[in-house]
Parts: sequence; structure tokens; C-alpha cells
Amino acid sequence: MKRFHGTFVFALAAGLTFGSVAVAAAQQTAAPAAPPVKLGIVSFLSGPAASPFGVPGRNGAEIVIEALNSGKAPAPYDKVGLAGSKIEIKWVDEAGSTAQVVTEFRNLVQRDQVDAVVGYISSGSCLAVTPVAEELKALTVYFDCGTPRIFEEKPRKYVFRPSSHATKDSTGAARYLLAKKKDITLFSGINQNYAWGQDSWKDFVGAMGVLAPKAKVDKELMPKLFQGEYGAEISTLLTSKSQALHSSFWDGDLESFIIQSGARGLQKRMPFIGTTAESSIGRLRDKMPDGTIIGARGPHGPLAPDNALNKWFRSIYMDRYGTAPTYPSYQMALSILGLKVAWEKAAAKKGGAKPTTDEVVAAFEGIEYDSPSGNVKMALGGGHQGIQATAYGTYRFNKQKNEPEVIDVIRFNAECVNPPSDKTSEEWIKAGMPGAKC
Amino acid sequence: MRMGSTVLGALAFAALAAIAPLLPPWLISLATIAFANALVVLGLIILWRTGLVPFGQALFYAIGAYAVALIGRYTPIRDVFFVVFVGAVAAGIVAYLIGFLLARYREIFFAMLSLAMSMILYGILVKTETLGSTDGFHVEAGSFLGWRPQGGTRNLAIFWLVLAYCAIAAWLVAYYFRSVAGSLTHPIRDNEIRVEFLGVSVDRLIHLKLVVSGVLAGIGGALAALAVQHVDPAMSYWTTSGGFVFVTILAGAGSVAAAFVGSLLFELVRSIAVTLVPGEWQMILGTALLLTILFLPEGLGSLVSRLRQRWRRGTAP
Amino acid sequence: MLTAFAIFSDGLVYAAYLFLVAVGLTLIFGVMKILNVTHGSFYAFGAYGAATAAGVWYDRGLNDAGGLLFMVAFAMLIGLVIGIVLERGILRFVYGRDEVVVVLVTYAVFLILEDVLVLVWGARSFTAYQPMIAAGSIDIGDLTLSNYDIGLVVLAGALAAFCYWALKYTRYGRLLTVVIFDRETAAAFGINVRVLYTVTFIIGAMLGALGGAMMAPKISVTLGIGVEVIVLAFAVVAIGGMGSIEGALIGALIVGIARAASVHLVPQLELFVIYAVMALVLGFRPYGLFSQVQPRKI
Amino acid sequence: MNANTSPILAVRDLEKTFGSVVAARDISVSVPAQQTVGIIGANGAGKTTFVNMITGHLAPSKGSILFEGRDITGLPSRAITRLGISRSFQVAQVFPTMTVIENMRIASAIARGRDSMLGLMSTPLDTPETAREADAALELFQIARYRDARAATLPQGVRKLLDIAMAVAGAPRLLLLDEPTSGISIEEKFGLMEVVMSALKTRRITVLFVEHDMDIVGRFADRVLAFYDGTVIADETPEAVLANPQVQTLISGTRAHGAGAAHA
Repeated sequence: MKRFHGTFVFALAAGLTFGSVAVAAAQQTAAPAAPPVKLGIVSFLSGPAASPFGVPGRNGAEIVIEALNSGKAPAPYDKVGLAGSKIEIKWVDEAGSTAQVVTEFRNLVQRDQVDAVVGYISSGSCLAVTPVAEELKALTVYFDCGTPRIFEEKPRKYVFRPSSHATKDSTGAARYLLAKKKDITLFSGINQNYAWGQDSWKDFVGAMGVLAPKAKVDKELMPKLFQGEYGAEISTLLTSKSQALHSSFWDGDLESFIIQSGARGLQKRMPFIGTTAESSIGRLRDKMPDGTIIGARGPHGPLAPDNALNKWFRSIYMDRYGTAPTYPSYQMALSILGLKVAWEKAAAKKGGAKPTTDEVVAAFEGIEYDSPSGNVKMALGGGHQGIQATAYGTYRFNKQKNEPEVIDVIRFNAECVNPPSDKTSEEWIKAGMPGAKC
Repeated sequence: MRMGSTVLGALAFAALAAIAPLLPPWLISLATIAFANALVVLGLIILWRTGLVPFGQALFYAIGAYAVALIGRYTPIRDVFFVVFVGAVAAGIVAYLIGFLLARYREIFFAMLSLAMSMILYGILVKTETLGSTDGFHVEAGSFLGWRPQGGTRNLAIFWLVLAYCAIAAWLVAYYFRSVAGSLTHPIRDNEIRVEFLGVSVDRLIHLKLVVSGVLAGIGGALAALAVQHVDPAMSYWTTSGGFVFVTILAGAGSVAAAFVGSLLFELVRSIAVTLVPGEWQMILGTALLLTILFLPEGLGSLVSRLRQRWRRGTAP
Repeated sequence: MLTAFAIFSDGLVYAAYLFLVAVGLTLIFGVMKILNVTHGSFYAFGAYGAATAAGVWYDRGLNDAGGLLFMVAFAMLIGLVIGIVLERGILRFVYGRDEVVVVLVTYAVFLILEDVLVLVWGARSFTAYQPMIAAGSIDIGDLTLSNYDIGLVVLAGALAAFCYWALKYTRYGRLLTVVIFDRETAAAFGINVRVLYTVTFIIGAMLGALGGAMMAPKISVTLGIGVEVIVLAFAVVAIGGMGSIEGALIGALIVGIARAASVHLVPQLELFVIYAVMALVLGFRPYGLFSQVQPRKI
Repeated sequence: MNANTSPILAVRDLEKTFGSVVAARDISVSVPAQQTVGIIGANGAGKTTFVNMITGHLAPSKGSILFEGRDITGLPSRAITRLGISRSFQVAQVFPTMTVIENMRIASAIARGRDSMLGLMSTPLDTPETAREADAALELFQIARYRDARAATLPQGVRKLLDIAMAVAGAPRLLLLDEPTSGISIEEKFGLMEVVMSALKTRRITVLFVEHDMDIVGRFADRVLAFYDGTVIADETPEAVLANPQVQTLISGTRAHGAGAAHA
């Protein structure tokens, strides 16, 4: 009996293994008449990043690609799929070690022979995948990861990121804060102790140093990622005379902190600047304190411009998922649309034939296009890194309508909050943000 | 018999190396990581046989990887043999140092304390913003005694490199398993006092095993860093260690070969689970682990020996 | 002075949290010698269950205090069910195997339960902040303290006192004490160890779920909360001495105060505090402060 | 004094205290090579403490122990074992999950490589020599027919013999046996001691053995140390000790006890 079970497990594992190898092999040989475009889409489908980023990202991809395949997206995106070819999706979970992420990327490109890969939320994943994408000459479009390092460390050829990087989140936050509170003298920050939190805080302090040299940093709190319990941090802040609190917290940590600090009246003492707070307003509703400064990592969600594309995207998203799309959904949508623009531009040059990767890459560089969150310009990193305007607003819960509102929205030009193409983010902020057009 | 398995192992590695250029590139990359990790598993088997399960072996893995990455970042040295050597030595030194504390512990306490050690390294790496904190940083491509392959050739070269290290390690570990030190496994689990009164210091022996397994994990990490071309602190997180323990259970501590076969099988199953059921692959892995422990306590490796026994019984009545 | 008070009060609150998540773990270890990785799942299921219960309760506009009770009851019911299923369905087949093997069994179950969580509740997060908000706050000098936090401290204290009393003065508790100290003797005395195991595991599971339910109003209930809790609870239990309730209490207090002090005084070190305390304590007391490990006699 | 006539074991003023409890005091004994010394005394008289100090399991609080003229006071047990002192245990210490021959082989193999970690790593376990040696040891101690039985399943007497055989594997010059016949029925005791003592004679090993049964002591010991209250109250030939009135009054109760039920 026992032996039977053991053998069964082994057979199951072996079967899975070889079965899928066979499937993969079959996929490589079978060639249908009108080949669809195969996209590998990578996003967190498990683990703590799934609910705030991974799943909204996946949802965004699902409905956009569905709309594109049926040709129902509004102009100028009303052509079926990519230049007439339907899009086929291969989903992959981003969770796992970096080695696994890289292995899965190779599998997508080499085993599953996808035409392009769209995805990646963690900056670590993007940094690790980039050299591999270059090596494999595989067209790769990042949709969320924030680190500016990807295109600042080296020029890239096959890698694109239409969503703008994280620098604008911090510079925009500083500009909005100063627009609202000119005479600020003391501020604090609470950020998660990992790359995103550290970079966000560094950039914010840098930008404040440029824009308001008199303002000083008081408390500099860096709790562990996913700590969940912030009693000591809140006490520390309660003893501070800071006039604002910067935070790049996201999702669980953000909501835990808001609830716990709300119960102890912290927001009455200093307004909270949440650079990603937009993704949590749907859940926190009236528990998100009025007066919180809301960011959405760009002009997404309630900060998105009121244009036709946005209306279309919001409505199909709400219809399908019952909630409003958050910024990862917008970032995914604009990344896929960017790919579509580049693909169709390349296809047009060939008279509608399927373009090669190199042709799409050439077409992608430096394009400018519209998305549900407004204009995207591939301006940095030799035309590989997009910049967008950004916006911040102030939160208010509208009790009459029983729904959240973001008011006092201020938009900042892309050129105001992003570095120019000849400087890295760090250099630009250090040098006093020269050439910012606001 | 003994010669037989050595020859068989050598043949297997040689055959793998020979057919590598014919295999699809994705399989090569997957096998590269699998075999690099198998070295860590081999080290775990050494400890596991003695009844020790470190939940912090990723500490040495990360040290090996970061050693390689740091050399690439701060020096012009690129030679893979040299950097892997440094990775192994660095991991060995750390294993030697913390061994003074760790070797006094057994069972759960050993597991817990080794976990704490790896988490301290994780904390340090996360704190080190110049090294990219949790994002990690790029590992420079290596050169092979002056030869600098690119693209697919490079991957093949790395695979051969990993195979070479694996072959050497497998041979040495197999030799070690046959030695007195390698045989002091059940004796230590059974009765440490008897071992002491036979004239052997159990603590020092465990210290030694820890260093050996640390060096193996360091080499594994160094090779993984070269293959992935990226390092990050998650390499030292406890879930990484958990993954290694997982493969060890799956493979079983029965033989050296089990480490390699088990690691490869694990990577394949995981990779397939991630694509077939992207949301539920952890469940599949967990179930596989559970079933292995319940029905195959000696791991997949024991299947082979069972079959062999059955075959022998069949042919020699 | 204010800082000292803040360190003390924050430390207590954090210690209460740690004790709540560690007590079930240490109980199970003490009696069954199982280092239960699944404890993280109990916590997570407790939190998710409590959040669901909160949704049901508050959507009907029922009163706040009852809501917390309902949340706790529902969470502990879930703990009860999972506890029974795991102990009867899986764990009893591995009793007697190596301690480490059993840890791995619980690790496997933990991996499975992580995905079960997604299947049941989906990959989205929940909040259940109503009790925390309803509890309000009090001002002490410049410091505002949440009454809910104070309640947590009281609950943790009461739970510790209850455990102490139950182990000392109830029949079941005394049986447990015998088993904790000497299993063979316990079996020789005719104590039905198997039944005791089942009951203990279920109680441990319910305590884990209780921890999750009590924390649910303070946090966003989201994927991955279980993982964080495991390592934290392990550290506390290792410091206090595995299997010791008073050890868990002291361990929680030490870690809680140390962490609060570091946040207030040297925030840079916060990331290491727990592991530093753990390494320090274990350096001097290899098996924790209240260990029950005795050297082998010859 | 030259090396040939110097005692193999010289103990001077040995004392062991645990807090305020004195477990052993004022013990001075000198044992010439190849003597067989019996140690008697009531429970708690300090016999096992004495054995534990010589074999390094306990560090003496005071005094010195010389083995073959070398000071071994306070050395760890493994170092003392490597120098040539072995011991057996009141509760036989074997490897229960392994077979008898596996137990014996590992003991023989350790003896070959135990001088350094490198030695342990480079000495193979299975060599024709260790196999031969192990089988010979089983023959010598007359337990060869249990060769492939798991040690956990062995009868008490066989387990004791295996324990002693393993202790002898490293070719010690001095062997301490801590109650070799405890837990053995009266009928078997003599047979077991015959096997052990004749085996040790062929290996020319000096023996100290702790024993409760005066008949056994009288039969096998050249000399007897009588312990009482942590110290040696008599050190004479077996006949003289038996006739010693102090021993009779202080230890006679032991005799009855020791001859009665074995205690584990």
C-alpha cells in the first residue's frame, strides 16, 4: 500500500514533468495559419504583493487584452489585437526567488517562444531580468517596478518601461506638500526598510532640501517590511512636532498604519503624505483621514485625467471586477497600449506583416501616445523609459454621497518631476533639480 | 560496486556535458540553477544524516553569491574559477566562525539558531543601500581563464562549469560518506556519549560538517550568482533555506545522486506548476512534500534502491 | 521621561501582541514537541475569519462590542476546525518521527494552507477596524494611547494568568504539566497521551486563531501575514525557552521592550533587535530562559 | 623511578564537590600496569564519581590524575580516550539503531582515524582490516552470533559485552568498567565476567571495575578499593578487604543489596 502511494507520487511528478515538456515541444512545432501574438505576462499571483499589485495588474491586462482582441477598444486602439493578430496570454507568477523569476523568464522566451514579455512588479525582478532580456534579445515591457536604476546604469535595447519610474513620486510629493504648506519647517518620514522605502525617502528628503532648504527632518522611521504593528513608531511620532509625515507604505502596511495611527489621533497633529495611498482608499473609506495627501504613483485612478480612454477603461474594469481600477491596473493598461502602438507602427512599415522583435524595438523607442492615465512619452533612457505627468490631491470622504473624493488636485508636468535624459535621478536631485519645467 | 557507482556518476556527468549543446537553452538554464542548488542540498544531506536540519543554510548560499557579486563590482577580476573559490572560502570562514556557537546545538535548537543567523545577514543586506538593498545588484559576467563567451555560449559554459563543480563535489562527498567522519551519522543521532568515549568530539565533528556544508552552499550560491547574474538579500531569507530543506526531503539523504536528481526534478515540477496553475503552485509543492514525508520517508532516492532490490530479487532467486 | 513612558507602554503593547501569537506555539511545543509552522496559518485564518465575521456583523449595523466577540468566536471556531482536521488527518500519522521531520510536515501544510486561503478569500485584503475605532483613545500627557491596545495588554495578561492557573489547578492542566515534564512517566501512569495531544493541538490552534482575531482590527488582513508571524513567534519562544508559558511571556516582554527602545532611541537597529536579543540570550542560555531540556545522564 | 616500574595510573588527593556537596575527597590511589582492581562501596559512596573523573566526564575540583606519568587532570573525555583510557557504562552505551557488527566496525574505524578531524575524514569506514578487527572482537567477546542483530533488540548481557568490546576497540591500556554486571541475573554474572576478564587478559589491559557483588570481586580482582562517603577506606587484597571490620560494618549492607536486585 505504502509502496503504491510512493510510486504514485513519483509517477505523478514524472508525468507532470514530461507531459509539459511534450506540450511545450508540440507548441513549438504546430504553426497555425494566422499566427497569434504570444505574450508572457508576469505578475504576483501569490504572496503579499498579489492583492495590491499583482491581481489589479492581471485584471488590467485581462480586460485590455480582451477588448483589444475583440476590437472594441476606443480609437486609436480599435484595431484587433496587435496589428490584426489576436493576443494569446501565458500567465506566470512572479513570486519566488530571483533565480526562479529569471528561470521563468527564460522559459517564457525560449521554451514557450512568446513574442514579448510584459510584467514585473518587484524592482529586484526587473533588475535581474534586464540583462537576460538583452542576452536573449527578447522584447520586454515592465509595467510597475519603480527603480530608476534599470536605464540609468546602462543603455538597454530590448527592455522598455512606459510607466515612469519612482523619482516623480517623491519629487511630486514634495512639490505638492510645499504648494499646500509653504512655511513648513519640520517633517518626518516612515518608510519600509527595503529598497523602495529607502529610495522613496531619500528622494523625498533630497527634493525637500532643494525646494525648501529651511525644512528639517525630524524622525526618520524605517520599520521592517510587513511589520504590521506600529505602536512604537506612532508614539515616536506623537512626541514629534513635525508638520507632515511622508510615507511610501503600500497596501497592508499602509492600511495597518493608518488604522493604528488614526486610533491614536496622529493625523490630527500632522498630515500624512501617502505616495501610494490611492490604492487603499477603496478599503479604508472614511477611516482614511480627511486631509491626507494622496498619490497614485502617477496620474492614475482618481488622479487620472478625465478623457475618453480613462472613462472607457474605468467602466469596463468596474463592470468586470466591481471595484475601481487602482494604479497597477492603469500601469498595466498603458504598458500594453504602448506595446500595441510600437507593434503596429512596425507592422505598418512592413505593410501589415508580423514585425520582428528588432523592428518593434526600433519602433518603440521614443514614441509618444495616449493612455487612460494621459500622455506617455518615451523620453528617458534613449527612448526606453516613459515619463508621465504626475498628480497629487487631498483626500476627503464625502459623507453625503458616501464615497471617497480626492480634491485640490495639482498636476505636475512630466518635465517638472522627472529628471532630464542626460542625468540620473540621484544626480538631478543633488544638483538642485535643474531644468525642471513646472 | 564502489568503483561502479563512481564510474557511473562520472559517466552521467560526462554524458550530460556532452549532450548539453543539443538540449533546449531553457532546459540548460533551469538545470544550471538546479545543479547549483543541488550543491547546497548535498551540504544539507551531510547535516541531515546526522539529524541536523539548518533552516538558515541560505546564509552561506548568500555569502557565496555576494562574494562573487562584490568582486565583480569592486575589482576588475572576472575569472570564474577564482571568484567561485573566493565565494567558497568566504562561506567556509563564516561557517567556521558561527560554528563555534552553532555546533553546541541539536535538533530544533540548531534549526532555529541557524535561522536567526541567516536572518541577521538578511537584515544587514537590506540595510546596505549602496548594494541596492532588497533590489540587489547585477553580477558581472565571468571569464573562463581569459575566455569570455557571450549569449548562449556563455550559458552553456556556465552549465559546464556547474557540472564540473558538481562532479568534483559529488566525488568528494561520496568519498566523505564512506569515511569514518561521514559514517558518524546514526552514531551521533543514537548516542553522543558513546561517540565521545570512543575518542571523538561530537561538537567538533558537527562543526566540521557545518563547515563542509557551508562551503558547498557557498559554491552553490557563487555559481547561482554567475548563472542568474543578479544577487539580492532574499537569497538569505529563511524561505530560501526552507526551499533547500524541501528539496533535501524530496531527494532523501540516501545517496549523492539523489541531491542532483531531486533538485532537477524539483525545479522542473515547480516551473511547470508555475505555468500550469500560476495561483496554486505552492499548494502543489506542499502536497508533494507532504506525500513524500508520509509515504516515502527516505525520499525519492529510496525509490531507486527499492526498485534495484526488487530487480535483484527477481533476477537472483 | 515621556520617552521612557512611551518605551514602556509601546513595549507592553508589542509584548502583548507577541505573547498572543506565541502562547499557542509554545503550548504545542511543550506538550507535543512539535515546532508548528502551521501556527502562522492559524493566525492568518483567525484574522481572515475575524475580518469576514466583522463584515457580516457590521454590515447589519450591530453594536461594536458584540462585534469583537463575534469575530473572536468565529475565528476560534475556524481554529477548532483546522486544528481537528490537521491533528486527526495528518499529524497523528507522524507522531514518533524525528522532530525535524514533523516540522517539515507542518511546513508543507503551511504551504498548502497559504493557497487555501487564496482559494477561500481570494487574493485581496480585508479590514476589520471597527472595534479599534470604537474603543477610542485616552491622552496621557502628550501621548495618545489606544484603548484597544490597552485591552490587548489586559487580554494578554489575563491569558497568561489563566494559563498559569489552568496548568496548576485544573485536572487537564496538571495532566499537561506531567506530560510536559516527563512523557514516559505520564504514559506509565496511564494518562491517555493521544487524547491529550489532540486536545492540546486544538487549543493551540484556537489560540493562534485568537491572536489573528485580536490583531485583525489593527491591521490590514492580507496575504503573507502568516509568514511574518511565524518567525516572530519562533524567536519569542526560543528566547523564553521552548514549551514554557512563562518563558513566552518573559520572551515577549524582553523583545517588546527592546524593540520599543530601539525605535525610540536607535531606529537604525530596529531591524536586528529581535535576532540580536535571540542570539544574545541563546549565547548564554543555549535553550532559552525557561528551558526544560536536561542533560543526558550516563 | 623509571618508566617500567612507574604506575599506569596515579591519583593524588582527588576531590569533587558539587556546590556544598562533597562527592569525592582525599582519594589517592596508584595502580601498576596489568593489575585488576575491584571497586566496592554503597550507592553514593563516590565510585562512579571516581570513574567519571578519571575518564574525563567530570573535572576534579582538586587533585591530580597521572596516566602513564602524564597529567590528564581535567582533560575532556575524548582526549583521555585517545591517550589510552577507555570505559564501559553502568547502562550500556551502544548505538541502538545499528547492528552489532556496525557498532563494532564504527568503533574500530574511529580508533584508526580519531587523532584528527582530517584523520576521520580520510579514513574509510569499510576496509578489510576494520572488518577483520570487528569480527575478531565479536569472537573474542563471544557475541558473534548476534552479529547482525540490531543493538536495541539485544539481551542485557550481550549489550553489556558489546559496550565493553567497543571500549576495547581503541586498544586502551587502561579500562574502567562501571558495574559491568548490573542488570544481569545472578546466574549469568560469572559467565559474563569470565568472558570479559579473559578477553582483557589476552589484550593485556589494566582494569578497574566497579562491582557490588563481593563474590565476583573476590574471584576476579587482584586488589580492592573500598569506597565510603566519597573516599577510599580500604585498599587491600580481596581477602583482606573482606576481613576488614570497617568494611564489614560500613559496606555489608551493600553486599546484601548488591546481591539482591540489580539497579539500573
